[in-house]
Amino acid sequence: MRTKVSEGPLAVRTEVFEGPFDLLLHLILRDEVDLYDVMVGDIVDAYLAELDRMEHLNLEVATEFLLIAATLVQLKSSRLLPDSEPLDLDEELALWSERDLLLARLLECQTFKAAAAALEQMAAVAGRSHPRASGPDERYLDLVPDFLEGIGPDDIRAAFLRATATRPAPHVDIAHVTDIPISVAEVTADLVARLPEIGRVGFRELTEDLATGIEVVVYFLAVLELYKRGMVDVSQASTFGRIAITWSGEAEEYEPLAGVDAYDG
Amino acid sequence: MTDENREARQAVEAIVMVADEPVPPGLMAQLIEISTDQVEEICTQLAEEYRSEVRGFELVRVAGGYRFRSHPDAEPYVKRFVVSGQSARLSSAALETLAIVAYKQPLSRAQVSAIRGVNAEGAMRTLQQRGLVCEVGRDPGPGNARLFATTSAFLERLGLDAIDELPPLVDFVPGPEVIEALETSLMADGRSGLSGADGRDGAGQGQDHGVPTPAPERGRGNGDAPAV
Amino acid sequence: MTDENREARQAVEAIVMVADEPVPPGLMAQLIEISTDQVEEICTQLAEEYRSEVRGFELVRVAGGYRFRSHPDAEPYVKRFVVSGQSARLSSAALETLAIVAYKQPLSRAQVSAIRGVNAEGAMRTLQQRGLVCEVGRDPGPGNARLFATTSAFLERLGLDAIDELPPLVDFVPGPEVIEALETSLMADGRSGLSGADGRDGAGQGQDHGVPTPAPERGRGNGDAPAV
Repeated sequence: MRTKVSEGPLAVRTEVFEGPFDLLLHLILRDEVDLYDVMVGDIVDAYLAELDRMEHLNLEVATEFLLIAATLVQLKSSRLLPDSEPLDLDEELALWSERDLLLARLLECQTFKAAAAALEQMAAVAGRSHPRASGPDERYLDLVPDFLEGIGPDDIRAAFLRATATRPAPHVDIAHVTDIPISVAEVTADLVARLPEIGRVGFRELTEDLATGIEVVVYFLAVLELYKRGMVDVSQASTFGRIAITWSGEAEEYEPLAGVDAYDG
Repeated sequence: MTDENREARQAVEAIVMVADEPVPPGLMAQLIEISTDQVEEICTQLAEEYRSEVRGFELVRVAGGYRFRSHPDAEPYVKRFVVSGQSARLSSAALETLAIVAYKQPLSRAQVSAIRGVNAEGAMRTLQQRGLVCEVGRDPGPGNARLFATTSAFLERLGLDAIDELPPLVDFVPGPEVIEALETSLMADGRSGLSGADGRDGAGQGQDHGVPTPAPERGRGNGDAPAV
Repeated sequence: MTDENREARQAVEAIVMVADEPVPPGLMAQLIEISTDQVEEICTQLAEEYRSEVRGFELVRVAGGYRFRSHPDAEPYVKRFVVSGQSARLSSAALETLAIVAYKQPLSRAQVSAIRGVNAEGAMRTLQQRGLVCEVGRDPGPGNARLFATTSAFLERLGLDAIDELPPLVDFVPGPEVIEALETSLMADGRSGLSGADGRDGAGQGQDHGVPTPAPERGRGNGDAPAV
């Protein structure tokens, strides 16, 4: 299905809904529910929870959502009304155009989601090549008309962030030639076997014997996978705080991951 | 090869080698005093030579000019070495915003927000900081909203020569099954048609393809809109 | 040529192409996992090939490493290009080095190199030649390393009264996402970022002078953070 945006192995994203369209699309497409089977109250709750996760109330998001919620309530209530009392034709037409507008916006939103995924893909391909950017060598430096031309304080700041943020440490890492010894699927299966006995464990304790960062990432992905399946609860009291993992599933329910290969780094 | 040809070729290679941005062929033509067509021809030849010699670099046309860059095949070795230009990945919010700007440019923040249904302030700021989007002017209409467009850094990041090389937006319009799912979900069961108005009885929701289909671009169409 | 040879050759060309400082053959040997002798041999061969093909660039050994530069025969054109102002004002390496000195001054060359992750000798020399950076004293600690700072010419060119008028770093720091923290820790030392945040609170980012700090964007949220 075209809407399934494939995500890279590291693209672990918690479902943070970027607004009402996102949430609706999620509810409709991923859960494949008929919105009429969903209590509007549930949607409101879900959305309020999202708003809660934002640092402050974003009025625009909130009002946009109210509008959509109102439309849904209207659509829904019109369905509940007995047929014998038909709506005024104007009202019904208005209802349709509301509905169409909503549908149109959802489609547009979905279209740009797909376009964004394509852009990301193109960037990933282009990212395999690195441009030469070294400029003229010393012999020509004296000819450069104005050395700081067009460079302002903000460019200095940007350069600093670039210099400090995006570079791997200077050590020579051979991860790119070494196979990662474990896969997400293996670790997930392993955790399903171990966690019911342990019950509750910190992520740090769980991974302290691992030799490389990449293995830790694999463990992290495995925990996320289990979280997604509702087999563990994960809590973290503060940003960068201890991540506590609590087993909450039934090991018998576990179906091994299919098609998840070792992280290919 | 004539001496003149050789000299022009050498000049092109030398200039692109000392440049830190794509060099427009028109500029090279001016500096070398040959025609732009000749520059283009030389660059095409050179690129082909490097390819056939299995060089570790390539000469590419990107963002309106020519530049050297490492060959993708050498990526495993270069990855650990690159000194700058390794770009952090963008969040999905930023990517979606970027896609909207790329396809609808120039446009205002409010227009971006309208499409995404959320305030685009933050994502736009991120994109500006990354140099992928910049302000290009003011809307002549009421409000004089600031208008934004993608930059040449954006083109480079995507490996494009020009913005019209982007795949057409219509390619990304959701397939019929998605549209159907959305329609079904939004349709009033049992009352779906405008019963009485056009005789549609609204039974078979989901199969009811006759519903008034929306025009997603309503009110802001510019031709490359998704057709439904 | 065997496949392995070809791959090593490509890797050498690619690395030197994207480098903005001469690349020591020992480093390349490590990255490509061949011997330093083999690297030297490949470089000698490549240099010879470029010569016989009358390329506009050459591969030269300079300052302990290999680098591409324009061929002397093409000098008139390169000069025109540089004078035209279309070429780099400052190479990205030099600009980043300048930024590090500006925000972390006073500091030693070794500290600059530690932050940049590559040798900063060349870039520092360029900046000194241009009068943007100068020596301001000696580190009182062991080694008595020479310390560098930006000059008043630098402030003037940027239109600043004092160095603390540079935009603060913290405001612009992208926020944390768990994955970003993970990846940062991967880059740093494999483990530290995961061990929880013990005390990492983002304090001391920015203007803390002297110490090579970790990537500044750790641990600061502003909501629209890029996911890595």
